[in-house]
Amino acid sequence: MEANFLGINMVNFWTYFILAGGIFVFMFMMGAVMSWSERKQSAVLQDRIGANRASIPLPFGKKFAMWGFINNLADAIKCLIKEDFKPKVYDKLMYNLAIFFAFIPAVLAVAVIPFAGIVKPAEFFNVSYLKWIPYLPEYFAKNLPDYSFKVQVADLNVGLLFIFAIGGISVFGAILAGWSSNNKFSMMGALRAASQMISYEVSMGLSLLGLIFIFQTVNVWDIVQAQNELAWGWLPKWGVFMQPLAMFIFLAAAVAENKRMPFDLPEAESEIISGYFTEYSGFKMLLFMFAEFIEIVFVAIMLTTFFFGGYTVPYMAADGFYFPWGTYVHLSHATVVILQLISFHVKVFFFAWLLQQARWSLPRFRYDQLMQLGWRILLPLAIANLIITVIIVALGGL
Amino acid sequence: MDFTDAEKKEIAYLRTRYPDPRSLTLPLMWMIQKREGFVSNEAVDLIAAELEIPTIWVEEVRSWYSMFTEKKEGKFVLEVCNNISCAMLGSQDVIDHICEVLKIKVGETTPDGMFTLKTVECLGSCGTGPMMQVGDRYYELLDENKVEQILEDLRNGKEHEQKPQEWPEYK
Amino acid sequence: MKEVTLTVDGKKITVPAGTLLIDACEQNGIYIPRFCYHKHLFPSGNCRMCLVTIEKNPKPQPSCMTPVADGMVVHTNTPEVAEIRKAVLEFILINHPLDCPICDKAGECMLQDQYMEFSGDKSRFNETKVAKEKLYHFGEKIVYDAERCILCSRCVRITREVSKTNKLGILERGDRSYVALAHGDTLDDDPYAYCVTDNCPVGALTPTYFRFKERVWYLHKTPSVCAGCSRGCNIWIETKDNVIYRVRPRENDAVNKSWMCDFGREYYIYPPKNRAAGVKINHRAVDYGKFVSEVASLLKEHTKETAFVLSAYATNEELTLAKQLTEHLGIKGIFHKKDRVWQESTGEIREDDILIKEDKTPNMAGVKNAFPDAKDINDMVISDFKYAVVWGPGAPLDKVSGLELIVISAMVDQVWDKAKYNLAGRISAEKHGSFTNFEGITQDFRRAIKGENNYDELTFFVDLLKELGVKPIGRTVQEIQNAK
Amino acid sequence: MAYQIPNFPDMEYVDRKKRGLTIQVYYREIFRGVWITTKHFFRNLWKWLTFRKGGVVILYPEETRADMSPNNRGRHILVQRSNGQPRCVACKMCATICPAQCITIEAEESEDPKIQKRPQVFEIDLSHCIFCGFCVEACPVDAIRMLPETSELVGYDRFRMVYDKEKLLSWHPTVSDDVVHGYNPNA
Repeated sequence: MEANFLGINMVNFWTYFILAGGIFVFMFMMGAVMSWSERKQSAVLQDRIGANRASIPLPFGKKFAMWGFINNLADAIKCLIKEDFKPKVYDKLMYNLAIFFAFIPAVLAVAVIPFAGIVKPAEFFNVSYLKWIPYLPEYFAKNLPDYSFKVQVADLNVGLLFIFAIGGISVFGAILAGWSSNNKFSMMGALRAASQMISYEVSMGLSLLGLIFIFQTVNVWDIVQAQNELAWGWLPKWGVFMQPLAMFIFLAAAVAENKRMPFDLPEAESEIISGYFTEYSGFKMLLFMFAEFIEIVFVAIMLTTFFFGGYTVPYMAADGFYFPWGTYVHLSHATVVILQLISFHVKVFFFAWLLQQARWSLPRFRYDQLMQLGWRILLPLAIANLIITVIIVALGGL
Repeated sequence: MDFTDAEKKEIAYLRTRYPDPRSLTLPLMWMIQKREGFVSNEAVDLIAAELEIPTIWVEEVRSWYSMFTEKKEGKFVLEVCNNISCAMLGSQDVIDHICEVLKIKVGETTPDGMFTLKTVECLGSCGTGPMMQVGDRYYELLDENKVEQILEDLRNGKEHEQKPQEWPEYK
Repeated sequence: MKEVTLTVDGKKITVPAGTLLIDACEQNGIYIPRFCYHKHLFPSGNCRMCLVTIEKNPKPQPSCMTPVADGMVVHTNTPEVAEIRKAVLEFILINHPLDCPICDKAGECMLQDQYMEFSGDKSRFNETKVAKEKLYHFGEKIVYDAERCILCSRCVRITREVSKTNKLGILERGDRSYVALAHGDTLDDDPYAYCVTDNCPVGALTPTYFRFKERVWYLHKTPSVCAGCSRGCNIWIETKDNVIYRVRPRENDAVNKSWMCDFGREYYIYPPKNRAAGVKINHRAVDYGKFVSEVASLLKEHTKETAFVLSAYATNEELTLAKQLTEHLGIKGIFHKKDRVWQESTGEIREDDILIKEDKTPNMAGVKNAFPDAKDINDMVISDFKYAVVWGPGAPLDKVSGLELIVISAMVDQVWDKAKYNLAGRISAEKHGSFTNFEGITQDFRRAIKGENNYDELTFFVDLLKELGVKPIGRTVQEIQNAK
Repeated sequence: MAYQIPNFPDMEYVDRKKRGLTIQVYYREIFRGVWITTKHFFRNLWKWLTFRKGGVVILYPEETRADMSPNNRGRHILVQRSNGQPRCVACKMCATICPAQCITIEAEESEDPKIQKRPQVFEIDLSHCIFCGFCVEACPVDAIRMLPETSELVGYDRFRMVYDKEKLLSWHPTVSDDVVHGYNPNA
């Protein structure tokens, strides 16, 4: 393979092409998993059975139901083939555009999230348990012995701001959907969504400012790296330990941003049917729902990345564990990368599970309570947290 | 059907006796009953037309009195008392037996037109029940054999011998 | 008139001499139960339900046969009277079958009501009830059930006193009695036959048109005035789900007492087949608003050449607005017509001295009150006019045939077919309003059913006046009546 | 702390307890709530993982409720006379008492003058029916009864849930006592 083609580093191109594709597919898979766990997890915690009917018939009278996972497939097929109801009078462009505004930011923002540390392919395949892989070990050892890349699609210097900028777009999805549907309930839902998302974005931003002060950077890669350092020689500098209050504020604000229970006023079924996407049906509604599930995953990813050390494993450096009591355990490069990936995924899955758990446990806020919480509690707390952080950082602490 | 000349004369005389022509309903009906043996619907119409009153008024009178009959009855009308004294002395057995012998039901006439069986209320002969009336004559202290004998005698035109009253002896 | 004072249940009441005790009590708020007594019939005193105790009288007296006397002391709510009522009800119910579930009278049955109010006891009668004829047709109109009959003789008295046909009588005697017609007779030619079913206290007499159709507790009663003739009998129209199930007379001593004729009922019960529908110009359906504006502009332009033919089916309120309209436009040619005349072929009665009048329209008096100058349509000179507003059916075809017609009518007839402008109107059961009968009595009526695919003439005139830029006297019946 | 309003003796103001910060930030209650559901989640999950049933609900067509009472009454039937005609006399008592107004009856004249009235149309809209059993109680001739069948009352359309006279008469009793005698109003 030529290293350069029309001035483009083809190795980099293919690496990031595969990486971006992989993360894209990962997000979609997670969306599917979330829509399954929405059903199954809620069933299990409510002493029910949950989805178990949709199945693929197998020979000998067996059925392949996968504990209800096939339901997702059935849902998708159903939504694709069912009639696409539209309002009689509606803004066609905005109506269709709204779906993309709702759907794309959730997928796009993941671009700046590191999924694992630096990978050196030549070294990576040079472990005993990966010897079975054909061709690749020889290829990398021969052609690219020094090549390395970060498991991150885009290492932006303003990664954190990028996330906020992209996240800010998703409010347009709700607004456009509600407005273009020409429906009172949709409009109500859109207005609720807009005011709620903008209110909580303030607290969300302020809660992360503390981290920026502590780590002195808005580069996501650097923030994650900084969290692997140790404070006082034993405590990982995870966001949650540095900024415990900010973590809670961020959690609440992110869930509200996501319009999920207990902040799902924009789509409060008992009052306004389905909120801003009342008039969507078929596959369009499926995309709205899918965007919502992907956003859950994204909230979990953000929590992991900013407050729980991202992909890092405590006390683990690029060549093995350095425990505070002096023990050193050597690990090969491949093991480290795999451990980092596992660490990231376990954290994300845990937080996604936790968010689902909260969604099925908590009642909905009243709208005035929602606003009160956002503006009169979370915002002052975030500011107070920020001031204290600034003072401590200015005094040279941490 | 019409009134005969003699009857018309009689009616003219009766009109002078009653100020309200409606009062003539009964005498006219008797006239018909005596002549025909029954008061048919036709006769009712005739009387109503004669007296210029609604037909239903005449019909009401006909149905009220059991002496007037709508249909032609048998030569002998067996009126068996079915009131309480006779009933306790067994009038129902007598009626059942007559029905059996003549093969008719109460209120019906035999096919040969000889007998009509009717049940009536008390005829004032309670001490000698069960009893029945045929024409103007009372037949008392009936039992099944006696009834058969009476029917036989009536059919043959023979005067039935009524034995002297035999009162039960009381101590 | 001489008045007498008597005491009923400790209450002193004063009534004219000769009043019956039962009426005297009812006028003063004490209801005495009754079966055979009817206010507008001669008392017969055979049911014994109205027995009351009168002091210094050895036995209880039937209050329907007892005229009031000065100083009479009457008790109607003592335990003795209650006992009497219980006993009377028990006797009546000995042979009365308990088939209330299949009886059309159930729900408005006097026997049911009074049993629930005055007795409620369980029957002690263990023997077999007397079985009689259950289905006895008094002609095609009425069915008689002899088992249910309590022999109050109300029906007999109605045929003798009200319709004077003397058709019914009570045959046989004792427990075999039953009401019957003379042999070969029917009630079909009695024009007041349905009155016997209304006034039957039990379900013995039922009209065939209502038999088994609907239970009475589902029916909604609307006070109305019969439009069958100029008598203006007061009626109840009983409806369910916009269908007229039954029509019954409404008591009014001044007009119809408790009676009405059968033609009046059939006028409502069997809906006419030739009902008009829709709004049309040149036999094409058009928008109502367009119709109003076109008619308004036409009338405005051709005021002098327009004849205005009034309907004797119109309510007084509609006539008020019509008067406002013609006065505003200055229409001079105003005519009245007979919308419906007696037709011998239908077997209808032309006139009798009971209720039925020769004038078969309900509001000719109202037309003459509102338009005293209006001429009869037969005096119309056709050559004077080019246009004619014909309101209501029955206009003579030869009088209007050459003209361009605007027809507002509830019925389709030849004039309707000839017209250029058609607006379907409503019959009196479908609108509010008032009629003035031949005696000059004005009576209000209410809408009983909704008109379908037709338009209220009142609203039409209001819209027409608005279109012409005039403020109508009123927009509803209430407003017009208040404005008068 | 409640106090009366002077001019309105029936009314009183209630001062709600002030909610402290711990309640207002919601976190404590949120964790308590989530803790309860999480307990259930893991308990049930453990059951599923060990191949037991982790839910208290039933798998409907495969399992049916074991605690269904024998007194349970569901589907309606019309009792027949011995000639197969319905015993119903179309009195509309059931339609009158029905709180869901799901019974439609149209009466007609019977050939038998002793019966007089019989239903021409008898329909029960089971999609409206609330199975209260008032119709059975109201019936004066024991013409309508309910069978202990409930679970099979399903249909693909609303109009298929309307049971007409033929369907309601499809019950053929085997016990001769249930084939009832004609209604005798004189009895």
